Amino acid sequence: MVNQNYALENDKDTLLAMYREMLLARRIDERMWLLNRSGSIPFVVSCQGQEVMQIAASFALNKERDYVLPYYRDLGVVIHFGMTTREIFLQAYAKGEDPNSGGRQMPSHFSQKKNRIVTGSSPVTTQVPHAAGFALAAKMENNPAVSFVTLGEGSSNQGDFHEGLNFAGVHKLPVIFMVENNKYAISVPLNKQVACENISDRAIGYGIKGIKVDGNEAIEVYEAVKEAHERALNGEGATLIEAVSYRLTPHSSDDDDMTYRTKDEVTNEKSKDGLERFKNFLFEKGYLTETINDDLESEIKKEINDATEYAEDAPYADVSTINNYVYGEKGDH
Amino acid sequence: MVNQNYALENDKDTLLAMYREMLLARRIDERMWLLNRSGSIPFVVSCQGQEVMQIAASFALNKERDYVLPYYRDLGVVIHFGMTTREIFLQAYAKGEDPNSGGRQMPSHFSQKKNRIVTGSSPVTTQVPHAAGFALAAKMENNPAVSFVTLGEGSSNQGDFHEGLNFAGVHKLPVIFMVENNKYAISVPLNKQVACENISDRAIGYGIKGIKVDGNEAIEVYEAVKEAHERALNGEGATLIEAVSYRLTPHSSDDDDMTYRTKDEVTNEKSKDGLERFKNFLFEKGYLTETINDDLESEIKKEINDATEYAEDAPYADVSTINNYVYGEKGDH
Amino acid sequence: MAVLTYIQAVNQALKEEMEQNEKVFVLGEDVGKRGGVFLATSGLYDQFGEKRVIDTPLAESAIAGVGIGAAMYGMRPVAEMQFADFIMPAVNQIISEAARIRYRSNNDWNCPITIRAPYGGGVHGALYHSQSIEAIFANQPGLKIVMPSSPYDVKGLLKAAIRDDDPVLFLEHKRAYRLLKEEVPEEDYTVPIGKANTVREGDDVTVITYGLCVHFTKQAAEKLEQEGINTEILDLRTVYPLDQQTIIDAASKTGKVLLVTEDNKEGSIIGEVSAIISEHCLFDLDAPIHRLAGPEVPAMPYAPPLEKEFMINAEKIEQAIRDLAEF
Amino acid sequence: MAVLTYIQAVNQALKEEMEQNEKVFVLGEDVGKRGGVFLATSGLYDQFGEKRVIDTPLAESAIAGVGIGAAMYGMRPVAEMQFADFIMPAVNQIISEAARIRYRSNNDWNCPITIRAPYGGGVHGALYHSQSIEAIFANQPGLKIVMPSSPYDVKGLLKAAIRDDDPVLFLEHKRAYRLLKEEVPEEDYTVPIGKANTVREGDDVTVITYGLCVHFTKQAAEKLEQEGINTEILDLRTVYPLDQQTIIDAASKTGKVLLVTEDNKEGSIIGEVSAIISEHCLFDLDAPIHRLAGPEVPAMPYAPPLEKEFMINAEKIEQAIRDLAEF
Ligand SMILES: Cc1ncc(C[n+]2csc(CCOP(=O)(O)OP(=O)(O)O)c2C)c(N)n1
Ligand SMILES: Cc1ncc(C[n+]2csc(CCOP(=O)(O)OP(=O)(O)O)c2C)c(N)n1
Ligand SMILES: [Mg+2]
Ligand SMILES: [Mg+2]
Repeated sequence: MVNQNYALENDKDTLLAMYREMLLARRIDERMWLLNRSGSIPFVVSCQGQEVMQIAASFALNKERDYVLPYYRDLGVVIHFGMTTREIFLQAYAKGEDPNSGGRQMPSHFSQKKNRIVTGSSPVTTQVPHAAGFALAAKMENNPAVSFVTLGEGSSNQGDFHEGLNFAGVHKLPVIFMVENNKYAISVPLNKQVACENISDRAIGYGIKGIKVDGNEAIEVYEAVKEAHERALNGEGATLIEAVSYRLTPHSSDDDDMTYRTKDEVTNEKSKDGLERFKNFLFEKGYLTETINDDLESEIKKEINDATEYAEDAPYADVSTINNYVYGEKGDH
Repeated sequence: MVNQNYALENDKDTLLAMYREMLLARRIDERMWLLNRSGSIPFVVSCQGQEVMQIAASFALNKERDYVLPYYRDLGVVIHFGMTTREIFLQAYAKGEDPNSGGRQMPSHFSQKKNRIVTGSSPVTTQVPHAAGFALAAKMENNPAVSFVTLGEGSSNQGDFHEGLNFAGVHKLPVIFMVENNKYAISVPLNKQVACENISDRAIGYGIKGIKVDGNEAIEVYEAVKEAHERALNGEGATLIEAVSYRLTPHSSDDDDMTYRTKDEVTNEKSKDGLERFKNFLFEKGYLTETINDDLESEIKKEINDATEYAEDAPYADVSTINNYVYGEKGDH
Repeated sequence: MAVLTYIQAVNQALKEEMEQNEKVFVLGEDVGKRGGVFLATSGLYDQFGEKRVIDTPLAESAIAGVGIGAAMYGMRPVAEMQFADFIMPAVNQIISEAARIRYRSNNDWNCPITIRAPYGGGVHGALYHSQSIEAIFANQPGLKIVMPSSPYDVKGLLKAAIRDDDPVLFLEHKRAYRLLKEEVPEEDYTVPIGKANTVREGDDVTVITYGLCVHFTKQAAEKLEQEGINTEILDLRTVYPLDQQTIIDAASKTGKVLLVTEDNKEGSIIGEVSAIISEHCLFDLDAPIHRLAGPEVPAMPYAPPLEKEFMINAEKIEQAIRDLAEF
Repeated sequence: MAVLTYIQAVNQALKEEMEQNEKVFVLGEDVGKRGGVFLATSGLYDQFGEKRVIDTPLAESAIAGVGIGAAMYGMRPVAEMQFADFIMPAVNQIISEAARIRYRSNNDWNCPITIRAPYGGGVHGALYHSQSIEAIFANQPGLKIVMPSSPYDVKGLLKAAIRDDDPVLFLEHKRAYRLLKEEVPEEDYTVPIGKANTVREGDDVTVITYGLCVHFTKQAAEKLEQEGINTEILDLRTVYPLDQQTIIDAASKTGKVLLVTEDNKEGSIIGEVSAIISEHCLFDLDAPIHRLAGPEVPAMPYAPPLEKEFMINAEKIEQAIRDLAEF
């Protein structure tokens, strides 16, 4: 629940900026599904249910300095770090101009060096040691940057999670690990993935700080990340944050979640949707009104329409480019 | 410290049997170093400083049923589970008759199916998921067997540790993981391996029981393993035990430990040697006398002399056998 | 006989082996209620229960490693890697452990595990859901690698793999899952591991290949027959260790050899096939040994035109056979 | 010029690169105070401190993965795998990540990491301290694999690897560490990655090999010269991707080709060398392409007679060259 002492709570502009990004992420995601179901794009993997924690966390970072290593659901993180709506649709359509991979990778394999969004792959959890590596490098160079890496709770059972967090613990690295616990790894429910009560308790085994937050509560997430960020910059080392919410969509456009969970369960979880909750909170605070909200919605709709059109019309990379960039031009010296 | 209520404490026969095995392990190990330094065998990796925890733990297991997955220092475990002194020297000399590998593996890569000593390799920690696999199979077959696996504290930082313990936690498997914390991974001291206070605290992240014991205190180790064994058989799942002692020798016969630790440190730790402590305890209890001890020593010496001689004279496997046993004779059906 | 797809043949083989031998069980990600993301294990959870159809945590090294432990105990685990691309975290368990257990224990222990994994491209899978991974493992004595090309072979080879006393990597082409259908006997049968299969006789050009490329080669051969070019097709079936004698015979027969793989060329298993031929029947050759393979890039891109450019297809094979025939 | 051993050349290259570029740092198990179990990093801890000579926890996937992260950031990490055999837990990081970062990001990111690992047998290392592991990685575009055969090459190639903008797997033969000595220039120089090296001219038989086998081949060639058999020796130096043109030229020159590796034969990288030759210069050959390699067993045993049986040596090579010369 929102703690009345949080400073952010009274910062109307920031709260509205957060809301805008959350809403944008949700609306982009919804459009992706429409495009997928109508046959325009072959694949979608969603952020729905996790936008709130993603945006809230991102706002607690320094977007001019920090490095982010997002996983495939982190549309919110990359929006905040500067990827444009057009660029997001370009990657969904796999067009040559896509800054993430030039259409080489599947959608949601984010990358954009100029915004310090680090390229990711499909095998889960490999980004966790990378994040430790960025933090190690920043520390070696006295660069006051933090690395922020996310993963699903299912992915926290990979060996790379253990090895990456332990390395960060031993070397007291400025890195924030955020587990987005949406209670499923595809069809496997939480209790078949782990037997522990809290993923965040794993922090103790690495000698780092661990904290669990309600991922549907923007301000709670923001404060946890903010504190972790300060600790990182103060040389106090890494933090493991577990943010709990729920995956509101099927795993991806290839999945049928009704084979392993019930409609009732999903409906019930939908009623806790953090985006709705945040919106209501803004209404209660008087920061958001129907008019502001409607304007926002139509502005976003326009932005998405434009981006969709642009991406749809953009060309694929030429087939002759298939052999490019296996190695750099400069070989050895 | 020894708790006065432990039943084992008054079981003279068992205590003396434990002592005999500990002493045998120590004396075999010492002989190995002599043979190495005189050029008779190319390699030794020691159990010295860890015999007490190994033997004490093994006594708490069921040696007719349980499966053990020892690591390279676990001479004590394999002695208890039935490997003879001759067989131990046969593997040190890499002779054809060696039951562990027929001279194929380096010394201390233990294996003997008839005694349920599971074959191990050099890459550390791979045995941890195997132990979970044995426990899973035993559970599936309603076989009241427990699997017992050991590893060094350095090895507890491998991904396989995390994945194996998590699997055992989720499936509530009858397995005991014992970390033999001897404070070094070759030259790397504990504080450069982990930042946590206790390796045993990692148990919480897997929803299993964790316990830390003084590895130089035989009865403390015995009781912890005994309890873990009961829990396993009762369907209460896995236990992680951290047993702390010290590596009294260099890492192996190829190592020079004076490049990274001091003589003083080693001398100081030697004064806490669990074997000496256990011996004194038996003297105090009146179970051991100088006469009994001397008899034991000379009996063991004879056994070791015989084994050394036997192994030295035994033939190597014929070179023509190099191609044997890559695959089984029966292929597909 | 019922007509089964390639994936149905996988499913049927698993079901029958589990019925016949209660030591057989499956483990992997989403293999339970979900029946696997490709439905390979569909229905097994309901029939055999969660004790024999085990949804594992998301951790491939444990899937392999726990399976290896159970196999050493005496069970017959069938481990699923959700995509072959995700077998990489399990390489240590497969190479250092499964492949070496019998040899290192001097035949005392063995490890009868089957590891299934869907490989291959042409499914909009991009870099990490399209790879051919066989070459990574095709240098490890102790391991067998099977790559079936048809529903009939799938059923017979998967049964043989499960009954094999040594570890078998069983690679299924995911594009073949629903593309390939044929009549598959209801009764129990196995197809021998370690033997290549002549799927077509011909005396102009020999094509040696495996997996989905066998299908494309058959299409090409049928077309070329109308031009009077007769193609011999050898399906390797087991790509490691290779069936050397059958390869040598097939190459010698026509003297013109085309090797085809969907993998990128350098270091792929058809290099070994080529080496075997030039070691044993160089002087029977009437043309250089030609290799048709993917480009030398890490894996195939997602964008449809680029994916198509990467993939082998019947047209590319047809052209290569024609070139050789005319050599 | 000072005479350096192979391992001293490793050490000198590291030291000089660290002096010249403060982005260069090393990480691995026991690389700090201990200076590495083979003393490759001896003295570096004292000279550069624990921030640039990092003792890591015992976790190879993290050693590679943390290094990859730092490399993407812009550093020049040199990661040590204590033995090549223990690179297996890091395969996912090396293949799925390091090798694909440039391609998958369309040239936006790159990954200039060097991963050093001692490989090879003949040191009483048994199954897990003796392996040749290059074949596992020699099918991954984006990656380079360098295997030097002499102290001079070690220094020049390791410097080139560290300065390379892409990931390089740098495999050092551990038996060569103290066995091989030669004069090595004090000054800065590099040896180009991607180019094979003709280490001996001859016109009777061409031997193509790499690593420690180059040394054995030179010994064999010297002996055979007295019998009037002249051996051309090509040292591959970079085993992936291969220097095709130099291989083709060397094979064509004598028409009789012997390929040598310490690895077991099937699936080893000399299979690819053979395939390149029979693709491009089959009709220049006067004899079948012969391969000399280890037996098809998982890795070499510990017992001395069996280890010796496995290992390549000058006598085995000499005999194989003579057989080819007389063909
Ligand atoms: C190493 C690896 N194994 C398997 C997969 C296939 N896979 C993709 S997502 C996923 C589930 C991930 O679950 P979780 O980490 O909880 O993230 P979520 O999708 O729930 O956000 C799986 C098994 C993969 N991508 N990588
Ligand atoms: C995967 C792997 N990496 C590296 C090694 C080399 N190595 C052998 S023992 C050892 C240290 C092990 O330390 P610890 O686990 O604490 O066991 P201890 O030797 O102290 O009993 C290392 C690094 C190995 N055997 N396996
Ligand atoms: Mg999840
Ligand atoms: Mg230790």
